[in-house]
Amino acid sequence: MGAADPRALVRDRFGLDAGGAPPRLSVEVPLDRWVDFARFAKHDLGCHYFSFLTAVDWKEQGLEVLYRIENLDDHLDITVRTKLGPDAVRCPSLTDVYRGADWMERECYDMFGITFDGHPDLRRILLAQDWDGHPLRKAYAVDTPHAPYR
Amino acid sequence: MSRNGASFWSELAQLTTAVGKTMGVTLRNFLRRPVTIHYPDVKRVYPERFRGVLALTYDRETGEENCIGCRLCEYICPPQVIAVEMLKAEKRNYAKTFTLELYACEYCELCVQVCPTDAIIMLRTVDLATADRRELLLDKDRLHELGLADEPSWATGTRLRDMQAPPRAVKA
Amino acid sequence: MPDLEARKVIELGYAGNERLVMNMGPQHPSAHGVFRAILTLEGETIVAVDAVIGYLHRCHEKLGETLTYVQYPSIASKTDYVAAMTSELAYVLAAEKIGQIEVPKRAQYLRVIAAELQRIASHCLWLGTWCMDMGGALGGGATLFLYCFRERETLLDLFEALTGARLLYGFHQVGGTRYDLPAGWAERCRSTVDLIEKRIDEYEAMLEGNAFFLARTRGVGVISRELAQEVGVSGPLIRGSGVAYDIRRVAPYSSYEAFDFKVPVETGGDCWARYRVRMVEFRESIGIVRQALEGLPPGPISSRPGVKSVGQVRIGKGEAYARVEGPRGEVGCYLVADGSAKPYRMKWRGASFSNLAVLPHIVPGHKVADVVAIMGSVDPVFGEVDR
Amino acid sequence: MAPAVRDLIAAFVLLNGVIGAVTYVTLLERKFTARMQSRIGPYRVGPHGLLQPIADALKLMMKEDVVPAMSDRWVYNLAPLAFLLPCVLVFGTIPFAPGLGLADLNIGLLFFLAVSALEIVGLFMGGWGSNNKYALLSAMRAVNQIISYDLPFIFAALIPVVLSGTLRLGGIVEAQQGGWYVAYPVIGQLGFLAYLVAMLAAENRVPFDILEAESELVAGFRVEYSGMKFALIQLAEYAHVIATSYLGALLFLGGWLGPGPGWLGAVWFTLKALAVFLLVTWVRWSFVRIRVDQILAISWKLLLPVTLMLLLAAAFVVAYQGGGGVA
Amino acid sequence: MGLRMYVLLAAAVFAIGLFGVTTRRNAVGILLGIELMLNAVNINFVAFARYNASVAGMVFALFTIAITVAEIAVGLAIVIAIFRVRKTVDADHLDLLKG
Amino acid sequence: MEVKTPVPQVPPPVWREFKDLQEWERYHQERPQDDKHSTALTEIAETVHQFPGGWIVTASVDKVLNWARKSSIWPVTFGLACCAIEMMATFASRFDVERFGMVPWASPRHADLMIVSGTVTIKMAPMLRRIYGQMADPKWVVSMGSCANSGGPFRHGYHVVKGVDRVVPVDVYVPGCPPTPDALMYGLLLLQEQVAEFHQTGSRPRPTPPGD
Amino acid sequence: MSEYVGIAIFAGLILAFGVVSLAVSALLRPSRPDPVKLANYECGTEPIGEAWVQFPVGFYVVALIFIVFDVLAVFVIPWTLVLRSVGPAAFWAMALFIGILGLGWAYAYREGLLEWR
Amino acid sequence: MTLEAAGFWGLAAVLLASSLAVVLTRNLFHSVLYLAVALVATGGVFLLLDAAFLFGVQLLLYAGGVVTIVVFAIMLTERLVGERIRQTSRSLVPGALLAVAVLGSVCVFLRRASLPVKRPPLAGALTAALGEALVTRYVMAFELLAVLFVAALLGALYFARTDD
Ligand code: SF4
Ligand code: SF4
Ligand code: SF4
Repeated sequence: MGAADPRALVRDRFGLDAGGAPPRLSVEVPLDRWVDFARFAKHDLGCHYFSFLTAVDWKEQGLEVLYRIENLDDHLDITVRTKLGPDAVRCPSLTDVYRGADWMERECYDMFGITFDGHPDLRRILLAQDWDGHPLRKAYAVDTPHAPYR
Repeated sequence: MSRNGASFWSELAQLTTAVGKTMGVTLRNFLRRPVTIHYPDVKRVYPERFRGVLALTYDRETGEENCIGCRLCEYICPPQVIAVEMLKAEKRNYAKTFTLELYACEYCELCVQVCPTDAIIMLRTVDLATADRRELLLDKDRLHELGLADEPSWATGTRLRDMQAPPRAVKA
Repeated sequence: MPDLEARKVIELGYAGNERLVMNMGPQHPSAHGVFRAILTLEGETIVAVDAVIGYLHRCHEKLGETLTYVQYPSIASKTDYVAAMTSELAYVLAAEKIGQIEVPKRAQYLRVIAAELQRIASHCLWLGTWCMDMGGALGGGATLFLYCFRERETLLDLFEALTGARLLYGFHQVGGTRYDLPAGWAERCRSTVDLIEKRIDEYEAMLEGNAFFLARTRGVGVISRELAQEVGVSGPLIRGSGVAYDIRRVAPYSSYEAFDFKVPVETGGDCWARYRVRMVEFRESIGIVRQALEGLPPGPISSRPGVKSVGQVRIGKGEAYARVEGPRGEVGCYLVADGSAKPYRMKWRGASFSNLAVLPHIVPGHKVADVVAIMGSVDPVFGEVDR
Repeated sequence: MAPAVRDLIAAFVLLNGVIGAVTYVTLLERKFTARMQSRIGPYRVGPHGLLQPIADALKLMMKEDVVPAMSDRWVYNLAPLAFLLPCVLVFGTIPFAPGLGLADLNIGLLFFLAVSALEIVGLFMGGWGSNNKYALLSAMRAVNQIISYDLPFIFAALIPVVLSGTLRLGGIVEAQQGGWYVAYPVIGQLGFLAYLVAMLAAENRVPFDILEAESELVAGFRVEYSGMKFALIQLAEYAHVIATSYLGALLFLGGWLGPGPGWLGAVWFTLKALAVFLLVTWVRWSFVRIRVDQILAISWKLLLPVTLMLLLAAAFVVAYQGGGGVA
Repeated sequence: MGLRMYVLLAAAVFAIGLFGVTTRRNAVGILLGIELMLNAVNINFVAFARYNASVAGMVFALFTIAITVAEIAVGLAIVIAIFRVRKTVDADHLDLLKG
Repeated sequence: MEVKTPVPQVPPPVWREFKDLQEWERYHQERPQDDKHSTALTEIAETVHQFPGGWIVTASVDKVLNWARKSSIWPVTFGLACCAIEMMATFASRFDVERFGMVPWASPRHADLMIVSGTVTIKMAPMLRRIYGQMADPKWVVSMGSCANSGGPFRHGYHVVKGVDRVVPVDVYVPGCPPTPDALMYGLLLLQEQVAEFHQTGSRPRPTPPGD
Repeated sequence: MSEYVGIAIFAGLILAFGVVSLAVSALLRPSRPDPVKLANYECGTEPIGEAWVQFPVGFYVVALIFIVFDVLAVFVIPWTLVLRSVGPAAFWAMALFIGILGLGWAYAYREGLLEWR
Repeated sequence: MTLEAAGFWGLAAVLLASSLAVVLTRNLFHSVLYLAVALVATGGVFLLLDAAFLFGVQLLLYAGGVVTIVVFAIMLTERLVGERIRQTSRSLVPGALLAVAVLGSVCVFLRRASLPVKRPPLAGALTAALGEALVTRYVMAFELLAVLFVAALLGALYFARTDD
């Protein structure tokens, strides 16, 4: 597979400008095309490899979710990101496209409280199920005490 | 176990040789000398750079404490186990108090690395197990005492920084 | 158990017998630390598995945001504590990428030596624990385990001589390495890897032709090429599934391009394939160590010498993702820097996390005894899974 | 009732001998394997660790005895005894030297095999009584395995019987005057081999230790047992292994036969049994465990037909030549 | 200690087994009762054979013991088969003929 | 060189400024009485002790029993984090704690000693406590490494228990990160000494965990 | 018969040993049960579900085959003793017996019943 | 009291008690364990009857084999917990009556019949004699038994097949 110029393809399909140099691209997509883009990247760009998914808490500007996928045969990796907007915590789930998104999204939910719509089994993965808060939010202090051991 | 005869026998033969080989290996190791160190009788020789318990040093000539209470080590320590209070004096400063919570130290040697006066060092021992957790809280006296009692390891701040700095010859 | 309630797992469509829910871990001899698998059994066959992780969640990512670039590497080593060198390296590389910091050649070579020795040590541990899982603590597995540990000790001695610590080193720092080789180290290292090369032959003799071993690993825990990619497994797992993906090759860092080594690939995708891949990697790593010792250039080991840099490093603004081929696969560090002395956001892409995520997909349909074989062949380190 | 008194004394001596032997054989095994694994093994408890087994036993006595609340109390508590009895009882029929033994029964070998079979009941009780998944699963597996290997074991053990024409263990030894059965061409060696394999399996030793299967089932059917009950189970297990080693030495290695005066017989016998035991230990510590289905496959598809064939072959030779012994 | 006592013992065991067979509700339990009865029969066989010093009796006893085992095995197999179809081993509900 | 040798106070008086050490102290004082003997044996010992010369008997019996306890301390194989690797190394050939009669067992029912090797997280703490609870008495705990001692490098983290002594009573603390096998063995020998003097040290802190 | 007296005494002694050692240990050991300790061990978690559940039929199949061959063993034992006195006839009788059972074995093999499930 | 008498009464007591326990225990698993005891005791009775070989057979075949398959069968069919393992019994009274009637009639018969009290001496070793009888006089029956067993095996396997 593989497109000769993934950037051009991205521009054609999505009208987005991909940043970075060809082996390493970075695209910011709007939230409603989040899954579409993943599908496109998987089928048309051959990015079958799901590297990771995470989020960044930009305080007032809200959360930014990003994932990184790779085409192992053609050495192309794309970092896709989207802004959820201030105080928004909903994001479509990628689990239909990538099976690896399962645990990653659970972790993201656990750490940032982002609800992934369409995830089959969205519950905390690292922390206990009854944990309060989402630790990687900037508002969460590192030494927030937690009962009963503090 | 396969159904057809030929491969059955070949598999059997393979199994037999494998059994032989495996037992041969264990036999060979049986004949080797054990690598065990008879611990309390014989102690393992720690290497020069061993990172052990922390200690404070004295100046070799003057017999004065080396620590000037600059608190650099306090700032760099990742788990924040060091707490220093500076005592301002005329010629030089001293550490008024110096506590080190050894029970939380991660032995990263960063404090040694930053110490400008080579005051804090590591020892070539870690035999400090105790039943009383308070004993693992080291204050200045204890740190000094440890420094006198045990052999220091190679690293000091100066040495570490020198090692990281480019050799003079190349620089020139 | 709240963990159980919302359970929705990949299940085989079995019908008939009643099911037994069995718990493996967190304190379980073959849990490789603190892993808990809730197995649903039908007789001895597993029909569903629910993996519970997080028992070792040590808040690495949050701590990473509160510690400076100087402080963190020594804690970075505690993510993948079996291969501390690699995770340190990933963090340091990410920081260097953002700050565009040059690393002297010698430091790069030292990093390579450290990383490869670490890979050997880590694989030793893997082989030992895996065999222990499969052979029982009261059997041949334990013997092999002890042999592997014996050999690993020689490597740890090397590390100890180099950095002063046996397991968690804090060897890397932004701009280079913290320690240079002590006198005579190179010779010692050479003889050690020679010895290990010989001992690997012994292990292979113990395992390779052994029909028991073959029967327990062949065709067990097959990860297909597609599954491997989608879940994002890496390292020996993906190479065992027929994808020649090795970051040292694909995106060389730390002058890996200067070394000559093979990337072993097996197509079976089963435990045996992963075993083979790792066994070849043992030897390749030894080769790389030899090459690096041979070509070790003189010069400084850090590009940021002096007292000031020791205290604090500022790398400016930006973000970067640096990845390293650890013994378990792609260890990545995603760093967002905001110009202060601490990262704004740090994300560990733990190889073990992604590798372990494949477990619920491959375990169902196997026997209980296979779970430990599969677990062992995945070789997760829970510091890295839970971070 | 003089003979009864003699029996009592003999039984008492034998029991103590067995217990002593077991404790020290565990030490031997530990030392042996330690050496194999480049270690030292027990060393500091008493000179060279000689007091280690005693310390272990004493300590186990002082351990609390946990009876899980959910368990089936009586079954759980009686299981160690039910397991101990057959495992030690088999010693009753072994003659250690001519006339030196509790009872050289007419049906000696059959007695040995039959009593060994009772071991299963103890296993069941332990596994079931604990009400623990690991224990139950392990007990079921173990029983499955034991019954699968009982047959090859029986048939392999019967080969010397065919050759000697008697079930009396003493008689089997005497029939080996001409030559140990392990030296019997082809049949002897293969039979001994099959015996060893079946023994490994019947004793649940690695590579056939799915019973214990630590990495899966933590500690097998004795997961829940602590303290003295655990000690009794361990004792029983080792006792059975030793008894089987003795039997192997007796059936194939000529029992007490050996050079030197008659009283050396028991020593020879013990040495041979130890050799068998160490051989088994050596195997145990060299292999990885195999899976339950593979274990059963080996028994049913390989070992059973092979031992039956060997038995028939031996019978053929005996029936047509009427001869025993070598040549 | 004559033959009578042995026969009496066997009869007692037989009666107990019979009691079990009639009262047990569980099919496996019934088989246990049958097992006891057969056991009693075996005692009788052996006892009679012994008091008549007849090897034939012993051979017969051996045969019955063996056949008993087969019977139990088949019986249990049938119970299991029924269980797999009907999901119960309660003897009251085991009228297979009604399907 | 001549230096004025300090005379340190152990423990240093400043320990009162540290909250977790105060807590430790509190646990330490709330220790229950000797929990190692059966009541029957204690009574017998009391009676024997009454007789003239009886103390010789009790003392020597005590000695023997303690010797047995100390010579056969079986740890449960329970690894938590990085320290577990060093614990495994301690069990392995080069250091071989079996020399002291320590055999690692998988089931806590058979074990006497739990080596808490690594970080205890809040999610893990109830499990740990349960495993400790399921060990048969008498039992001991060695806290290995900074993390188990106090949370170590991660003690500021939100998910880390600041010292395993908040969860289970600890007998010996081994410092290090990770402690080298030698250090751990030093700790184990220390434990053996403690066990050997059981009557004096038999009681240990037993924190009541804040909910389970 | 009288040899078995010794065996019986031995059995009694073994049981006595077991009981006595348990009794002694009851004297020596502490006993401080609590609900956690008395709960079943399950790797440190609370037990999920029941341990006593149904098992697959594979176990039974193995037992079944075992029992048939166990009977064979029972018949083989007296047979081994008479090979010399009876001669070839004995051999062939048993060979036939084993052969017939072997047919059953072969059938089970063919049908894959010897595979563990 | 002679040795035999002591043995007999002891064994009879064990046998009867355990048999009763087999039919009366509510827990099926316990029933099986009692059955094992009963079977071993039966073996002991064989021993008293000088049939040492049959004693061995009894242990090997019953205690080792039958108990195993019964336990397996229970495991297969029962949840062994809670209600279902608790066996309720039906028709207790008729059952007891029937049993007593059978026992009574045997007693009546025994009073009438004249049974030997002395044992004739056994000629030669029993086991060998058995073996000889098996392969000579009863060889036909012996071979038929093999056929029967194969048939039983196949039948049982048919019933207990894994695939349904
Ligand atoms: S070694 Fe590291 S953790 Fe320990 S006191 Fe020094 S800087 Fe702090
Ligand atoms: S030890 Fe060194 S760094 Fe720390 S306060 Fe003293 S002089 Fe400063
Ligand atoms: S003390 Fe150090 S080595 Fe031990 S678990 Fe904690 S971080 Fe890891």
